[in-house]
Amino acid sequence: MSEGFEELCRVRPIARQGMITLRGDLSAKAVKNAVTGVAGVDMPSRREARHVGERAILWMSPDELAVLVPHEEAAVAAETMRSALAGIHALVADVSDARAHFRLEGDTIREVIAKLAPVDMSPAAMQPGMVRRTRFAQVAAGFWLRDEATAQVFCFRSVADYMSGLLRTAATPGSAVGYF
Amino acid sequence: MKRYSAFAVAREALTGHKGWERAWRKAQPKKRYDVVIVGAGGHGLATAYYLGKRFGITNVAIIEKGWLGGGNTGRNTTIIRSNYLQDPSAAIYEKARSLYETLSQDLNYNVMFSPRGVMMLAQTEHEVRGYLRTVHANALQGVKTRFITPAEVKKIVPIIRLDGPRYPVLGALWQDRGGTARHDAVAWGYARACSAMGMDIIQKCEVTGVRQEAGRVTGVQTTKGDIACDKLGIVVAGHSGVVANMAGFRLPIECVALQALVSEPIKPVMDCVVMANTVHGYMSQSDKGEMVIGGGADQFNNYSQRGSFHHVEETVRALIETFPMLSRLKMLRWWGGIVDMTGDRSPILSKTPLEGCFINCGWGTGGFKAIPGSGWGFAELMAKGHSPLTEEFSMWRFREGKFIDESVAAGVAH
Amino acid sequence: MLTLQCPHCGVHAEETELTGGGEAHLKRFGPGSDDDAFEGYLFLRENPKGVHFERWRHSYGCGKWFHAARCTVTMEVFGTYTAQTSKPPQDLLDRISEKRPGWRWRDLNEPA
Amino acid sequence: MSTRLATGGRLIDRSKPVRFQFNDTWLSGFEGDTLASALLANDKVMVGRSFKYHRPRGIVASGAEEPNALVNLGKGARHEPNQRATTTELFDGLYATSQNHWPSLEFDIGAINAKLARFLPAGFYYKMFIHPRPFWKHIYEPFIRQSAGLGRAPDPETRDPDTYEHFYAYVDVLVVGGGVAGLQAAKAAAKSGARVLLIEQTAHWGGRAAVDGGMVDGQPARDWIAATVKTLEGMENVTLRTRCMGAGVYDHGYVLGYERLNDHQPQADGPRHRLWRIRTKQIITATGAIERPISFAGNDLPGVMLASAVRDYVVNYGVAPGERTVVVTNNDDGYRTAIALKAAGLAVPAVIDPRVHAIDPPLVAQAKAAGIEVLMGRAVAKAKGGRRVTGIVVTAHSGEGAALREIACDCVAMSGGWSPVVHLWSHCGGKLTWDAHHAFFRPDPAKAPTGADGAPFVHVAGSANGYLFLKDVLQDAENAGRVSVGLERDPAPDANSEHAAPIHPVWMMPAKAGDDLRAKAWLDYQNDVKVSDVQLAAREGFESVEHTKRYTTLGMATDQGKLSNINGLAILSDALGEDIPQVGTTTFRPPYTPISMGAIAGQARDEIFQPIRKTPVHAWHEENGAVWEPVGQWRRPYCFPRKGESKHQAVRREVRATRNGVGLLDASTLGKIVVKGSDAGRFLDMLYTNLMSTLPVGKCRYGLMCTENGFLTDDGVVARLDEDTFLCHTTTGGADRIHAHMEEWLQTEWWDWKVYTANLTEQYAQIAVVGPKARVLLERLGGMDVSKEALPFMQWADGTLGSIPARVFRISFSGELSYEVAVPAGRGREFWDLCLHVGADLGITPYGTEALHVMRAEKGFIMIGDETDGTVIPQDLGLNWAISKKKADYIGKRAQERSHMTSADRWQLVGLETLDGSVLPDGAYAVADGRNANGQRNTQGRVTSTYYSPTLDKGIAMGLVHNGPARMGEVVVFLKEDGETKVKARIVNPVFYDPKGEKQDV
Repeated sequence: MSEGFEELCRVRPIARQGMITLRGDLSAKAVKNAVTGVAGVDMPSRREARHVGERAILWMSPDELAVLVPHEEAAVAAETMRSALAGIHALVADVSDARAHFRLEGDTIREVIAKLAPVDMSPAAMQPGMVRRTRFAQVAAGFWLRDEATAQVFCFRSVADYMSGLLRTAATPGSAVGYF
Repeated sequence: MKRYSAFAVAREALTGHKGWERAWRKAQPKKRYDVVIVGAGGHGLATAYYLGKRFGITNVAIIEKGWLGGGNTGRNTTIIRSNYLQDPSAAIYEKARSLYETLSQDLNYNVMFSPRGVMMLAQTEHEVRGYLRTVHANALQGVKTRFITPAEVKKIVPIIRLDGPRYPVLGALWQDRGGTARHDAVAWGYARACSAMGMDIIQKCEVTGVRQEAGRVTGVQTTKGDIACDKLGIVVAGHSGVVANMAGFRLPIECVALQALVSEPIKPVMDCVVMANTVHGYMSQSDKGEMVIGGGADQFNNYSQRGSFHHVEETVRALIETFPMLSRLKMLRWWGGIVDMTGDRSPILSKTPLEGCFINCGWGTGGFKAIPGSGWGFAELMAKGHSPLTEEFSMWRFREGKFIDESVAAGVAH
Repeated sequence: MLTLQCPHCGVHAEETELTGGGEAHLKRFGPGSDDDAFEGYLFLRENPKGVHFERWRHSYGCGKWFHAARCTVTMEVFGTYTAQTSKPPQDLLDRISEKRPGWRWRDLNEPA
Repeated sequence: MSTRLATGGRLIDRSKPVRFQFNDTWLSGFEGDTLASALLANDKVMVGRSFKYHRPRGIVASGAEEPNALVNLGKGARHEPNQRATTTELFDGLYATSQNHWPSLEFDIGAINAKLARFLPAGFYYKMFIHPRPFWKHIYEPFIRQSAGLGRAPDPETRDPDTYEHFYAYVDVLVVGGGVAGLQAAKAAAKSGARVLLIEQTAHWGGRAAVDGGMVDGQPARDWIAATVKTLEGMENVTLRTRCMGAGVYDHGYVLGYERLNDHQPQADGPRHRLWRIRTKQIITATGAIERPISFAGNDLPGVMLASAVRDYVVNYGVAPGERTVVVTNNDDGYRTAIALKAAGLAVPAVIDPRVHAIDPPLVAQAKAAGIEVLMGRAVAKAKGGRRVTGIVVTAHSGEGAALREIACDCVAMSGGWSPVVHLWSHCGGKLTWDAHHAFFRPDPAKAPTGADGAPFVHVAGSANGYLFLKDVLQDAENAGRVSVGLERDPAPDANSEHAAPIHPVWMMPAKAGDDLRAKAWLDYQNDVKVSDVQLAAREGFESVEHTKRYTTLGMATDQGKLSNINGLAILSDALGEDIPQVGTTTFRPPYTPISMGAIAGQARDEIFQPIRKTPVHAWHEENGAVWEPVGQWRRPYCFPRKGESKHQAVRREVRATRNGVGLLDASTLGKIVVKGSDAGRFLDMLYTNLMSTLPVGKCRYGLMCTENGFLTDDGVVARLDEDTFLCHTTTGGADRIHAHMEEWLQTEWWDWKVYTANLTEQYAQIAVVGPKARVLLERLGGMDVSKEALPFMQWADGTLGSIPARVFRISFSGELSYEVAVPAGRGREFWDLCLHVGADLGITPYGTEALHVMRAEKGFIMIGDETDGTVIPQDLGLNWAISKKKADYIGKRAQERSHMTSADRWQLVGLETLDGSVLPDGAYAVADGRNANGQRNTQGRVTSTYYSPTLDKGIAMGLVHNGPARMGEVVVFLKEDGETKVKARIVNPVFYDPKGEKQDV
């Protein structure tokens, strides 16, 4: 890295992000209520990420959602969801400590992600409010666009250092692609 | 058959090399043969050769859909080793290796067998234990191997990085009489010898059907007409399933694409074969100076002889980590072959439900090294009905649960 | 380098995001089944040169298993569908018959 | 000699001189030069030696097809062998040396091979070096290897200072090639609004048209090119990239782009190369055509060049490859070179053309008008010279080579016609058709590569498609562009159309040349394959083109036969008396030209070569000198040696400290999978060999999992959290695998069962507090009752320890009193430190995986991966107690009913004790009498785990022995690595320590 060059985008870990996994019938009213209840965010549809401030609901699969809340609220929120879903076939798990989250900020976030993930990052294909689970180089990861200039990436806790290394390398000064 | 030698070459040089005869005769199929071998790859040709050499059966046709040696025989990375764990594997691969030692002389054709040594790096404690077990097994199987220290590794292969940030080299399984050979030469040498014994090698002749009567094979239908035979040997690797279907039985086999790569030629830097199984890469340097590299196999059925690029990426990545000096070298070419994988990744040399019909397949990613042993044993099986070398490789072992699994000691099939 | 559309999440996933699972629509044979049936279930494979039905998992994505109908020679993909079925959808079978008259795969013979 | 002209050179900037070194001599060129043009400007025509005969080799071409001008580029860590001078942009301080000679380029010992050429025909090595046997390994091959290889190998300890990266791009249309065809095709496709990516391998747009001129849309080609580039740059749906080569085409529209960012500016920031992984709906290959040499004797002499290349050097770089250039051509295009040379004020003593024309075609007339002598129906009998061509002998083309006259010259420009570049079309299965009129293979539109939808996805445009004239090229490109986006065809911009006389294919010159001439007529310059070699191969029955290629090595050099393939093929088909299309071509494989291994690996180097998985306590381990053991991608501490302590000493200390006091193990890597639902119990009953549905809430049970093939694949403790929720522990390696295994069965077999799973492995730090003083320690932490009464063996409880929320399992893998404590991963380090703090006076000792292994072995507990290897079933390990007899079915049960699985002959688990107390060698086998049918020693067992037991101060081992359990007390003989030295061991109970299990249940 030499002076005079800026990183392509800012990469910073999100220290303590609360995250709750829910598996269940996403069309069930009880499930919707339980999730939107604790998140205070609308139910996302397929491959959507709905957020308000630091709270969000990410569509993870046809029977899985991820609920993002402040870390200190996660345990309670998970409990609330569990009780709300008592007697219903569903699984709620607090995974706040099992994941690492990063925030990418800048106008070249699309480029940085496109160096690592086999995903069409063109504005037409990947828009704010969308979430995508995929591969960043050699690890499973997911990301969603909060807005045009902000992406949030998550992966397993154990590979946080690796992910950080990937993102920083991809954002190395002088490596702009100038594609998007 | 005119003998090959330096003198012959010198003599021919003076007459503009006009006197060389065809390496193998151009043959049209006869109506009937004692034995028909389908597939003129290394295994098929070697089978025919030993049928003649060992059992005097020379009324043999080897029929080939394309051109002889044009399948996996001519597409692999030419590694020869016999440091296998399980007795049946060690037996057939060591038989093959020992035949390779004298093959050039036996065939009067320089197959360039080059016992420069094969090294399998142990980069985890688990791998160390696995290779120690192999060394012990080999000692009892009559296969000469030993476990060497990192220092010895560096001495034999100076370009290796012992203390990679990820997987330091803890030692290696070393077989000094393993090595490489010239793959085309093996096919051509056997073909020339078979032809000289009066056998017919019929190229561009595709089998379209297998004829049978009362559960016994009577011949094959081909694009060059019907050919009758008493015994039929199916040795068609990737197309085994297709031909087996014609013969009316199914096989525990799936075909996938396997890739290989070569770099541009550079002056000699590595004088043996190195396999790094933890990071999935293996490499040798050819007599031309190219780094010859083995890639990974696809995870889906594939008959296209095109592999997926990410295997190339993974292999090259691993090799740069193991041999950092490669980074600025350029890859010249990569290609794919169709390999036939069995349920336990070990081959099938077996009788079949169809009497008189035998099958030799399932060599997967590691068939080249076995060619002479495979031909030796399969010829015996076809001639006598049984062979100690092929005994355990029956196609019925899967239903009995009697597997020959080489993956157990961190071994790979390449 | 295949791309297959995951029928569960709709993503056009690249091969490197997927895990291949081999032949589709295998009928499981458990205790009490005879040797032929069990061997057929666990080992004997169609391995066709042409139309094939196979299993994939969108392992780097939504994690769901699905099936694909694919040509093993040209890599043409006739369609994908969820794994929660014992037989491919009829419209897919018809589509294949249009493109590959006379195709055969196990008992899924081309409708006359 | 070759020199820089006083004027001209559209690509160079004469105001910017550039200094560089070739063979340690300082030379100068201009910005915009390639290394090749700069060398020619400095009269460096001979730049290398050929592979086999070490013949002098000069620059032949001006682009990627160059077979000769390969150099060692750069110094030290930046040294790169086999770099093409014709595609190397000149930069200040460039350092290059020529290759494959010793001691020097001018004087090369290896050149002796050339004198021996007649003794080294195609395939000679298959026929020689056979006797005596040992000589191949020890004498012949070492010699051959010595002379092998081209470029100098980098130093063994080289570390590449440059970086590389990958980039994924998804487009509608990818256009490969930035000549007029590519530009026009891109423009046509872009009109539709499609996302278009246009890549060009060189640093310049326009391709040949920029050199050869012509009028497009009423303006000179160069202006049209500039204008079109500008237009495309202005379109937001179009991306243009120079120095980016289309390297390979794969299934489903996957294309590799090889971008050389900094090769021309080594000091610049950022990656050196970028490998583009492009996914495109449609590809247009506008990759142009490559001129063919002509096979005449001496056509490999330095100074003999492709006519188009000579033209390029004059027009693009203001360089005259020679002062007197004879042009030899069998088509009109060659005349352009004569005309260009004349225009540049250079001598063209003659154009030699084997054809005879009734009326002169325009270019011929133009040449004559320029005062150039044109010799029709004539041919070159041979080129003369040594390290440089000095002249040619003219003869009648129809004859055998009788000399008619000699013409002195220092350069020969040859044109044997053009071959479309069909590589990318062919990579993914596109087929070719022989165009007899133009004498070349062109893509067969009826046999295009097909994509995921079964429809063609590769289109070809311009000369790559066989169109050689501007007007046709533009029209073809317009069509390709429009077709690629599903538009109707449309007229292209108008261009001047030219009349040309047909090419006259010349595969050997003169037509009836004798053997002596054919033995000096080169096909493959780098690999030294001559016309006579191909004919010999054909005579010897190598009739398939693949056979001939491999036998003669034709086209197997680093240029992959770009110049030689068609000529060689023609010679072969002639020798076989077959038509060219019948003989067919060899297969085209990626990459189009060689690409760096660094680019292929991309970012994945050093720290991010592969992921390292780290537990919440990883940092502490690192700080405290852990010796790491890679377990999958995890790093686990093998042991924690103290100052001056060996690994073995450390392990002993850790074991003793744990057995006598309290030890601490980071078990966070163990899999933790939650299985929930009304069918969870039923599901686990299928998954495990045990009965899990009967496990009471609050209790733990050890379970075994098998594959459907019957083999033991994983084990671990299952805890029942509530009526419909279980927590399944797996091995470290098992976590992801077993979770996937569960999901597979749930999704593909029992999808109607009500079960959800979640892999919570990384949510918790799991720390084992082990040893007689474990309870004391936890009681000091406080927060929950860990007494035997409140928390008996094989039970679990939730609570807090030292105010950290914890789930505590009373399970033991060591045989000691043991608690496995799961806390939120985020507080794992805190809990670990806390334990160390309050346990200090108890002598608390962190231990690693090796101590763990030793202690479990002392207890006779099996370890997946040691006692199992994928061929072992639970029944082999004396684990029948863990196989439910009540269940009708579980995964693997049917497989275990197969004859070989139920055989009485299986090897079974026992303990082993050497008679002398020594440690059995790892992996040793127990021998039985006799040998098998293959002469191998018979065996009756093997060691699966073997350790020195600090607790018992002797060697202990487990192993699988034929019918072992029935042979307690019997002595068996193991052999050491040498296969001779005997080690006697007694078969004993595998539980060496605390057989009654009292210690763990206190």
